[in-house]
Amino acid sequence: MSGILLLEQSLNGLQFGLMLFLLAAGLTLVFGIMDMINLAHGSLYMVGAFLAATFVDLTGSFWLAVALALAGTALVGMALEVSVLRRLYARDHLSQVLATFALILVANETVRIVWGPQLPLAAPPALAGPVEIVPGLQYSSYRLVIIAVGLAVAAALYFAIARTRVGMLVRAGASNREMAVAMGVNIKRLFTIVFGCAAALCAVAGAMLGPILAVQVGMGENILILAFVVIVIGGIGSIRGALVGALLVGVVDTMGRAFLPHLLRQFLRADLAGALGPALASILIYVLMAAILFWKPQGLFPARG
Amino acid sequence: MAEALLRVERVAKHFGGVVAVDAVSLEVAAGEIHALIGPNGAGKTTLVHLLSGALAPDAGRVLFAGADVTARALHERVGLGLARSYQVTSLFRGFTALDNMALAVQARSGSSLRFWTPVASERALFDEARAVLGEIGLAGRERVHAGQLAHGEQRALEVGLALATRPKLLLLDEPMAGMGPDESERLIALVDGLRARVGVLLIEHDMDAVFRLADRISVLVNGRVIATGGPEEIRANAEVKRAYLGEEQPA
Amino acid sequence: MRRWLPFAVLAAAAAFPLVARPLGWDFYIGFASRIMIYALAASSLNLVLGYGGMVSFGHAAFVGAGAYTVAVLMAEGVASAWVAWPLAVALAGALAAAIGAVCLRTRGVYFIMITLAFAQMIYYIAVGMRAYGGEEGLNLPTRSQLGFGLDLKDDVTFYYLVLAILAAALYALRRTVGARFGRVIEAIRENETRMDAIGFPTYRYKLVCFALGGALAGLAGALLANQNSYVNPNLLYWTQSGTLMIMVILGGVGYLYGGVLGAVALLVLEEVVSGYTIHWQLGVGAVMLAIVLFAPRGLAGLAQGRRDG
Amino acid sequence: MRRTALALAAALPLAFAAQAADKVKVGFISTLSGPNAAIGVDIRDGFNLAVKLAGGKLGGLPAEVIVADDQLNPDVAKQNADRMVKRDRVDFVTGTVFSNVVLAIAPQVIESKTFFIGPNAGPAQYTGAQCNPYFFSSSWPSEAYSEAAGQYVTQRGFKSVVFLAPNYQGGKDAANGFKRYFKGKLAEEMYTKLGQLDYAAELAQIRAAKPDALYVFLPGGMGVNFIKQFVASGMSKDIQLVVPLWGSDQDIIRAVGDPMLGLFSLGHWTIDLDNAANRKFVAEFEKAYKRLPTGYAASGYDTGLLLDAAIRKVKGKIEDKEALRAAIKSADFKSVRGDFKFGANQFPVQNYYLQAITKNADGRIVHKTVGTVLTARGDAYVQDCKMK
Repeated sequence: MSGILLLEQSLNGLQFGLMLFLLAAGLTLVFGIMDMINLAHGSLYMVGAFLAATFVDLTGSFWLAVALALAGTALVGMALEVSVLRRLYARDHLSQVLATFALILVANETVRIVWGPQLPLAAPPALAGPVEIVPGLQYSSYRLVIIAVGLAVAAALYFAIARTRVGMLVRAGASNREMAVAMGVNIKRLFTIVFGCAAALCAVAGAMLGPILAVQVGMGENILILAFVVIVIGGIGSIRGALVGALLVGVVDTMGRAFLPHLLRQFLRADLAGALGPALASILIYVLMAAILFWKPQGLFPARG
Repeated sequence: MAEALLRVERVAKHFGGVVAVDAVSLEVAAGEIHALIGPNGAGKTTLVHLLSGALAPDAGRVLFAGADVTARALHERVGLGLARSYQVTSLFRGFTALDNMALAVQARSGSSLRFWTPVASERALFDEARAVLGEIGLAGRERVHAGQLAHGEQRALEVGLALATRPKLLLLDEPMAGMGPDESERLIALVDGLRARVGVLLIEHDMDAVFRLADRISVLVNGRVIATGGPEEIRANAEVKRAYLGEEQPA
Repeated sequence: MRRWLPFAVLAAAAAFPLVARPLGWDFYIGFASRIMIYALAASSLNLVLGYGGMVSFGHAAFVGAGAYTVAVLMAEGVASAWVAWPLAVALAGALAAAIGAVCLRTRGVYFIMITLAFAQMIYYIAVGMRAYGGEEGLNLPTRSQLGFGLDLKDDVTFYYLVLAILAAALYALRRTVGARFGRVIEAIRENETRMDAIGFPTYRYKLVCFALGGALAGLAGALLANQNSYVNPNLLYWTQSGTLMIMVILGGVGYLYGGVLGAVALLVLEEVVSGYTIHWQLGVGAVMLAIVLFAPRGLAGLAQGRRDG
Repeated sequence: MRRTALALAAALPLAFAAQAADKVKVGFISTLSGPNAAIGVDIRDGFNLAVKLAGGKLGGLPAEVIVADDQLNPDVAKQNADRMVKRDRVDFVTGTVFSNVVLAIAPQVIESKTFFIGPNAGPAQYTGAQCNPYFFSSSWPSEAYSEAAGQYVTQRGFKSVVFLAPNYQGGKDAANGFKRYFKGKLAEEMYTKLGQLDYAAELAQIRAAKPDALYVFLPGGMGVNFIKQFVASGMSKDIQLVVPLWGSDQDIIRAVGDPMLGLFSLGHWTIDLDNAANRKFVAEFEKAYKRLPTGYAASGYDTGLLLDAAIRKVKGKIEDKEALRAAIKSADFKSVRGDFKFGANQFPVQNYYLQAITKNADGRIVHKTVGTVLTARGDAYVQDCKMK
C-alpha cells in the first residue's frame, strides 16, 4: 500500500466526513435541544441542492448560488418549523417519526412537481480539473474546496457555539432544557433560529455535494441514515461528538471500501473476496456504531450528564 | 440485638467530583423501624438507591439477610425481600389501583412467562391485591386508574406496591411527602402496624412521625452518618443539634 | 372494537374470494393476501413497539430472515412448508433474541438506532450472499408444499391459508397480551423502573417479547416469500422497517388491531392514490401528516375515541 | 375498519375494466424515477414513437400502452407485473431497464403465458438453459457489449486493464463477457454497490493500479458521476477509458459535456448508422422530443417495430400464442441497427460497433461509428438452450 494511495483515501474520507458533519451538526442540535427526531432533515439537504442548481442557472455564479440556496433553505426550514414541526415537540418520538416520514414523502413529491426528478449542477469551471498536491497525486480541486468549506463551517460553528450568546443558549438547551427555560429564554424563537441554522447547514452540504453526486429527488434519504449513525456515535446533542462521529464514519467507510477487498484477498479466494468485500465494507460503519453503543450506550460524548 | 437484617458496610458513591455518600455504615434489625434523617442534599435518596440496587456503590458492601447483595440487581434484591418505595411517586398510571397491586403480587407468585391463561382468571392474585389495598386504606378505589387517584392515595399506593412484594425490609423514601395531616396519620398507623413483622428503613422529613415511629434513628449529614441511636439519644446529641436539628426543631 | 366486529370482518374476509374469483378479480385476491401478510408483520412489530414499548427500527430484518429461510431452503431443494416455515420462525426468533440481547442494553433513541444498525448489517449480508442471488434476489421456483392436497400455487388456497394464520396469530396475540406475560410487558412500557423495583427482571421479559415479535415477523416473511415467489435484500432495507413502523403508528400503537388497520390503510391508500396520479406519495404523505396532527392515537384510537365520546 | 373496507370496495370496479378483444395491450414497466430515470424515459419515448408513427396501432390493432414506474425496486416491479398480468391482462410486458428487475418479474410474466420482451437488459440466465418461449430480448445478450469491449481492448494492445461494475447480475455478466475476449491482464476487478454515486475510493485504487485502460460498466446516473469524477481526478490523460454505448450515451453526454470527447465505446447501434430505418428514426425522434436519441431509445423503438411486424404477420390474431411467437421470432422488420435476427434462444444475433465520441458538423457531441468489432455475434450460452 503506497503512501500516495493512503493520502488520497484519507482526503476522500475527510471530505466525506466533513459533509456528513454539516448534516449531522444540524440534526444533533435539533435532536438535543428540541428532543425531536426529524427524519425530514434529509429533505432540507435535497431542497438546498435543488435551490443551488436553480440559482446557478439564474445567476451564473456557483458561489452566489450557494449563498442564495443557503438563505433559501434556511427560510424553508424556518417555515417548516413554524407551520408543522413546532406542534410535534411535545409529542412522543413515534409521532415525530410518522410525521417527519410523511414530510419526506411530501417534500419529495413537491420537489418533483416543481423541478422534476433531477437537475444538472456542475462544479465551477475553474475547479473542474485536478491539482497536483504532492508529486504523483493529482487530486480533484473541487474536492479540496469541499474540504476547505467543511473545515471553515466547522470552525465557524465551533466559534458560534462556544462564543456567542445564542451558542451559549444552545449549549444550555442541549444539556438541560429546563435550565434554558428557567433562564427566561424565548424558547420558541430560539428553536426557530436553531432550525433555520440546521437547514442552512443542510443546504451547504447539498450544494457542495451536488456537483459530485447528483441533484435528484430522494437524495436525502440514504445520507440521512448516515447522519443519524454519526450523531448516535457522537452522542446526541454534542457538536463535538458530531464532528468526531462524522470523521470516523467518513474515514472508516472510505477505508473499508478501499482496503477491505484487498485485505480479504490475502485470506480468501479472489472471487469470494470480491463478493464479500463490498458487503463487509458496507457493514463496517454499522459494526462501528453497534460496538460503540455496546461500550458507551450514550455515544462517545454524551451531552447530558 | 439479634443479627442485623440489613448491614451496610462503608458504602460510598460519588458523581463526578461530588461525594454523595461517604463510607456509610448502618444496620437495620429484623422488625425494627429505623429512621434516617438529615438535611436536604445529605445523600439520603442516593443511599436508598445504593441499598435497593438501583445504583452500584463505588466502594463498600451491602449485606442482606446474611448474604452479600452488593452486586445483585434491583429486582433480585426484591426477590430476597428488600423492597423500596420512591420519593417521587412511581406508579403504573395507566393501570387501575387493583392492577397495580396485582402486578406486585404477580412478581413473586411464580413465573410470568405465561402466555395463554388470562390474568383476569387468576383469582389468587387479585384476592391478595385487594387485601393489600384494604391494608393501605384504598378499599373501594380498586377500579380507579392510578393516575387519577388523589395525591394522598397515590402516596399510599406507592408504599402499598412495595408492601405487596411481601418484603422483609422496606426502604421508604419520604412516604409522607406532600400529604395532608389526616393522610399522614393513616400512613403512620400503617407503618406502625408493620413493626415486628417487617423491618423498615424510613426516610422522612416529618420529625413528628420520625420520633413517634422510630426505634432507632441515624442522622446523615454531607454523606456521612454522624450519629445513630434511640430517639432520646438523638434528641440529646450535641453534634446532631448543631448540624441539623438546630435549624429545624421538631414540632 | 365492539365484540362482534372482528368476527364480521373475518366473515367478510372469508367470503371475499367467493365473490372475487367468479368476477375474475384474481389480482385483488393476491393483493388482499399481501395486505394480510403485512398486517401480520405489523402486528408482530406492534407486540414489540406497542405493547413492549421498544421502538425497534430494524424489524424488517426478521421479516427478511424468515423470507430468506424459505427461499434458501427451496433453492436447496426443501420445499415443504412443514420444514421451512417453522425453521423460518425459529431462525428469525433466534436472530431477534441475539440482536435484542445487545440492543436492550441501550435506551430511547439509542435503541432505535442500534436496532437499525443491526438490521442494516443483516441487509448487507443478504446483499453479499451471491450464491443466493445477492443484490438481485432469488426466485422461488414454486410455493411451499403443504400436503393434504392443498396447492398453494392457487391464489385462493393461499389466501385462505394466510387468513387462517393471521386470525390465529391475532387470537394468540390477544391471549398473550391478556395473560401474565402481556401484563408484564405493558407494565414495563408504563414504568420500567418500578417493574424492576417490584421484582421483575425487566431485561429478560423485554428480550422474550423482542424475540417473540421477531419470530412472528419471521412467519410473515415466510408467507411473503411465498406470496411474491421472490425474495431480495430490499425486504430487509431500513425503509421496510420504516414502513412497518408507519403501519403500526398509523393503525394505533398498542391496540390489538393496530397493525392490521395500519397495513390495510397504508396499502389500500397507496394502491388507490397511485392509480390516480404518479405523485401518489404526496397524497399518502398528506394523509399521514393529518393523522399525526389530528388523530394522535392512530386509526384504532380514532375509532375508539369516537365511541367513548 | 369499515371505512377502509369501503375504500377498497370503491377501488375495485374502477380498476377492473371490461376487456376489449380488438386491441393489443402492452404493459410497460420501466425505471422512470430516480437517478436512472433517463434510461426508462428514453426506452418509453422510443417505443411510443414507434406506436405513434404507426398511427397509435401495433400491427393494425389499436394499441394501449400501460406504463408503470418500477422505481428500480424489484418489489414494486413485481406488484406492477402482477397487476398488469392478472388485472389488466396485457398481451406483452416490456420496458424493463435493469436485469434485477427482469429477474424479479420475468418468471411470473412467462408463467402466465404473456410475452416478455426485454428492450434493454437480457440476463445471461435466459440465454442458456433457462431460455423460454415467452422470453424475448430485443436488445442484446447481457454479456455482448463487454465481449466487444474485451475484443477491442485486446486489439488495441492494452496490457493492463481495470474493470469496474456494480455488484449485481448485470455487472457479473459484464465481467464474464469481458474476460472471454480480453487476452491481457486484469489489473483489478472492482465491484461497487448498485446505485453508488461517489467513486472517490475506487478512483484512488485505480490510480494506484496504474492501468493502460479502464473498462467501466456503469449505467445511468452511476456512469454520469463516475465519468465526471474520473475527469476531475486528472487520470483521463493517462488512462484510456472504455465504456459501453449506454455508459456514454446522450443522457450522460448531456450531464457531463466536453470531457466525454475522446472516449471510445462499444454498441449494437450508433446514431450515424446508414440505413433508411435509422435515418427515419433519428429524424422523427428529434422532431418529437427535441433531443438526440440514445441506444435505449433505439432499442425501445425497435421493440415497437418488432411487435408491429409480428402482430401484422398473424393478422391481429394475438390469441394464437404459437403463431404469434413464430411471428416475433422471424423478426420480419427493418431494424434501426441494420441486420437483425433472433438466435435459437430468442436473443439477438447482430453486429457490435466501435464508436468514438466526437463533435459532429453542428457542434453536438455524438457517437461516430469507427469500425465493427464483432460481426453477427450471438452469445456464449445458446447451445445450452434446448428450446425449439
